[in-house]
Amino acid sequence: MELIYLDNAATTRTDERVVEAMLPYFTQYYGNASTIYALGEESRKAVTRARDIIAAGIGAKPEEIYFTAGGSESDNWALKATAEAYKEKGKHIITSKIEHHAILHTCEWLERQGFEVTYLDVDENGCINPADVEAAIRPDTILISIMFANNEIGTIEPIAEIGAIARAHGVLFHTDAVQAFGQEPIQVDEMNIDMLSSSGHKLNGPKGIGFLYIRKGVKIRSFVHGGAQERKRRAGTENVPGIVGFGKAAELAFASMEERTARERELRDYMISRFEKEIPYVKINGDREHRLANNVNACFRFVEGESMLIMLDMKGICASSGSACTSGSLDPSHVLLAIGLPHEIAHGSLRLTLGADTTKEQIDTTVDAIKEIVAHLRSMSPLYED
Amino acid sequence: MELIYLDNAATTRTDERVVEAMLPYFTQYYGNASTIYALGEESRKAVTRARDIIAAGIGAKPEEIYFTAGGSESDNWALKATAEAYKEKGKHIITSKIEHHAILHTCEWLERQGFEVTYLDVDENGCINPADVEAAIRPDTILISIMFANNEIGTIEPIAEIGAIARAHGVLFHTDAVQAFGQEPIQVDEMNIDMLSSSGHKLNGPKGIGFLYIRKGVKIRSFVHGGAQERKRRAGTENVPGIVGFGKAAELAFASMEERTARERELRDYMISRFEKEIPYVKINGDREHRLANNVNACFRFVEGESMLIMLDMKGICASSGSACTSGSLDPSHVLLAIGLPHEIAHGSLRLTLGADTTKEQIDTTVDAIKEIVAHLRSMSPLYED
Amino acid sequence: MYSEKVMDHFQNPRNVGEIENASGVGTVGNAKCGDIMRIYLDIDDNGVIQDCKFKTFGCGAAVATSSMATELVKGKTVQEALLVTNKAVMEALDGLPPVKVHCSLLAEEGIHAALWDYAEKNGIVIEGLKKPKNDISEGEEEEEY
Amino acid sequence: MYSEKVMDHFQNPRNVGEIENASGVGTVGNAKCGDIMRIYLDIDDNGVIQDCKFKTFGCGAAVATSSMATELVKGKTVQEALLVTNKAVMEALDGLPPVKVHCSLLAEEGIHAALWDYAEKNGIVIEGLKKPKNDISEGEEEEEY
Ligand SMILES: Cc1ncc(COP(=O)(O)O)c(C=O)c1O
Ligand SMILES: Cc1ncc(COP(=O)(O)O)c(C=O)c1O
Ligand code: FES
Ligand code: FES
Repeated sequence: MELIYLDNAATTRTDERVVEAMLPYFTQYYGNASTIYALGEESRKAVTRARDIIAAGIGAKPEEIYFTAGGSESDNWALKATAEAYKEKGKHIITSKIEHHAILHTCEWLERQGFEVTYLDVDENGCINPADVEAAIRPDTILISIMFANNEIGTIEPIAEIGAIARAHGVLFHTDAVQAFGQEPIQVDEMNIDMLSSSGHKLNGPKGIGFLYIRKGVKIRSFVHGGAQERKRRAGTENVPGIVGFGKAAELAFASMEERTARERELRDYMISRFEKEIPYVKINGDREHRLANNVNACFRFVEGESMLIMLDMKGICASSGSACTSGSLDPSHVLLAIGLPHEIAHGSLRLTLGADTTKEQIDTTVDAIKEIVAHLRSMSPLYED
Repeated sequence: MELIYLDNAATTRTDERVVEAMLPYFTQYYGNASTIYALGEESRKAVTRARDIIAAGIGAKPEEIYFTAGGSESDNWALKATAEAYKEKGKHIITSKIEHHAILHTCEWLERQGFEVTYLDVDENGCINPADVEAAIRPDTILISIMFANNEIGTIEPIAEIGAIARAHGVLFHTDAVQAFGQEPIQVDEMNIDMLSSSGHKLNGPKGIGFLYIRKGVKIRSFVHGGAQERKRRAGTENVPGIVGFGKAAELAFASMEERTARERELRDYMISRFEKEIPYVKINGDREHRLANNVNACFRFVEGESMLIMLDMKGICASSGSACTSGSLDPSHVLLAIGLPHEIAHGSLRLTLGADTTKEQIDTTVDAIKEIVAHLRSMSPLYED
Repeated sequence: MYSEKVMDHFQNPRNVGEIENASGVGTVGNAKCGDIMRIYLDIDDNGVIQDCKFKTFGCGAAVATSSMATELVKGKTVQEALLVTNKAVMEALDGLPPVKVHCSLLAEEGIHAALWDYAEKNGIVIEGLKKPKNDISEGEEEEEY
Repeated sequence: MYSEKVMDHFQNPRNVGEIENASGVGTVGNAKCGDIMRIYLDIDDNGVIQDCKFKTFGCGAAVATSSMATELVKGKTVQEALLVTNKAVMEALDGLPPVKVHCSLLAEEGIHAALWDYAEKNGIVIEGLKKPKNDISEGEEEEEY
């Protein structure tokens, strides 16, 4: 059975060329990048190369890129360190209701430390209104953190507008670009982004590596204290193979971005149109225009997400759901609730996220499977009466 | 020129068998371990396997092992989360002057947050006196953090005694075992260890992966907030290849420990004896008996560490130094100062840390090289008069 | 993550459907996870469960436990059916992952709710049967972290 | 991390040694990093530096900058030698890593200290020469993080 992998927003297959690039740094150039001898120099040069590639990709300076262990650490760092460094200025933070838990749970933690957080509403497509951001700014606001693109429903937020507002009010602006980096063009200067989070495994890079961009001039404190790595800002022996792999993945992603996302966009729209034409009681979630090229998110009424996922899995199709049953917690996706879906509809959501390798045949197979599964599950649903 | 790698305390070569074990999890079993489909199940099973191996190795339960991005994160987590969870009980922490910076800089950060830290002195061999630990305990002491073995001078601390004292006083006990895990037998129950830090790349595992052992019953808060990974305690998409590699490295390290360290011990003592016999004005640092099997640390008076390292490097020998010049900061090793060495002697230290592959021939070549280098540098030192 | 037995009952659920003019019908839900289960019982004059059917809107475990629970109560007396606890259902399914234990409670409560309905309709009291909760998630608490 | 020129001067340092009855000797150190440099100058009656030697206890950059600095001042007049700044030495070495800039200050200060000694011994004043610090690390500050 061919595997149809449509969960690229959860994680991606590491590209062979990325693995290839990493391999020498395990057994040949294994030196600690902070050492002085030639072996360590190899590691240091490789780290520099990766940093240069990544910085160039978002219009940043290399010394503004700090490697971390992934998107979650980057998000935690950006918020907690800003809170610490700027608490004298104020204790108010603005974010949205549809951020990733790495932002939301960090905000809740900050609230327990005495900070105040405004969680902005979104519209029914998951869009944040820049005017709402502006209205929420107070004299004691120290940070605005709005994600570049939502990981569940694919909505791309008006980052440049929000950045301009933040800049005009002298408030720092962080964006969680974990889903957008390598998938959407990003320019930190034009968009007035002061901090940006990214994670390697979302763009066919390795897991366990990420970065935080921090604009020069931003007062930044460490999150992981210890050794002098990353200009003394992020301690821990450099994960050289991970950094090299991330650099390679970024290089590949930037080079292929235009063509790849054009293809994905076409397949995405094809899938959506088949859903809407062929399955009753379907609702497409997320903005139809400002949307990640590879994201399809749909609710199939009267059925529950986990059951769909298991049946899809039996057909070799990997997908995900905002259903409560699939998350560690019991609550259904906070994103789907935030765009106004009632519990039981949110419960029947499917997220299908395409990759560079996804084919039209795979899309057809998947839609056919979903049609069948939805019909079967509806027949045993106490909510469905036809 | 054959490379002679004697910096295994800084990082190690990733074992081929470890790389082999990791490879399938990049391109074949690349699923997110938190997903429900069969591909994710492969990742989950692999993570479970690694957790089981590691837990068994220290006599812990698998659910007490939490994977992190490395030793620094584990240290930060243990200290900061304990401080947060127990601050109602008290705000006093006990540690030593020779801890790794991941502990010391975290303690300094905690001091800025209103905690009080006692930094215990060590004797001239770097040993902590358990009686000093006991004497430092106060009613508001919430944590004792003492490293298992020192990364610079190799001294192994009386962990079981300190653990017993901590337990008797109802104070939590954390140990930074980054240098000891896989190198010294560790039993968390017998030794009354409540938390323990480790890092994969120190035992021929990959970089960027570590774990924190947290005894069941310890009130623990998250350090990285976000998704529900690691029983909701450590957010971030699981670094499956890293975890698998760490598991494999631990398996190999435990299996070979006795034999390997016996060999290392012999070579270590041989090297030390040649230094003492053949080079004037040499001082061996660290405890001669309670000492990591693979650690040699010596000061060569009137010469400076970085110069030695560069000259060794030119001969293909990788070593490290506690010299100020090699650290990011300007201060010479706080460990060497803590054992009472004056600045200029600390400055001429060399650390040579052996590995499983180190041979007697390599040791001889290295000692010969050091003899020559020390003589040369002394001839140009303004401090040396013969 | 699920046992083979769970997967079997999920893929080939037994007793899916409705019973017209059932002796007792019970619907329970878990407001937190949003899942809903409806159990139909056909009970004869001797108090023996002749048939049992279900409809479930829920996760794999919810479907499988519905299926197994209906199998387990069929042919049993009302009193015996009370012994079909969520633990019994889980054991019969070779266990459930920890996060899925609450799903099996849904099955237990579903049976109880249907029995309660039957008792009410017939004006009888079933010894040991408490009024079932509509929402089995009550009382659950999330810990701080 | 070091340029080829630095490595060359480190491996084959020029002018290592001492000058007996030197016209001026200067010893400077950086108390923070612990490095020490001693410069010997042989200055003729016309104020031209005929010879210059050094001894250094320090890192690779300290050795290389000592070597280069002695090369640069040889044959120069006292006034010209004052223009041999740490920047000039670094440039001549094709640069130093940022953390190693302070090492080149050691060389500059070492020359100045030897010139100061020469001036004092001869009761003269060298225009533009300030009393050198014994410890060049004064005034450095670590930032908070
Ligand atoms: C004793 C000790 N603790 C902590 C660390 C930090 O580990 P890592 O660099 O893997 O984060 C190290 C090594 O660098 C160490 O030797
Ligand atoms: C938008 C967003 N932010 C943060 C994260 C966290 O990244 P990671 O799991 O790599 O730590 C993810 C993915 O899980 C994400 O999609
Ligand atoms: S019934 Fe809700 S998660 Fe299973
Ligand atoms: S002279 Fe001290 S570090 Fe170079």
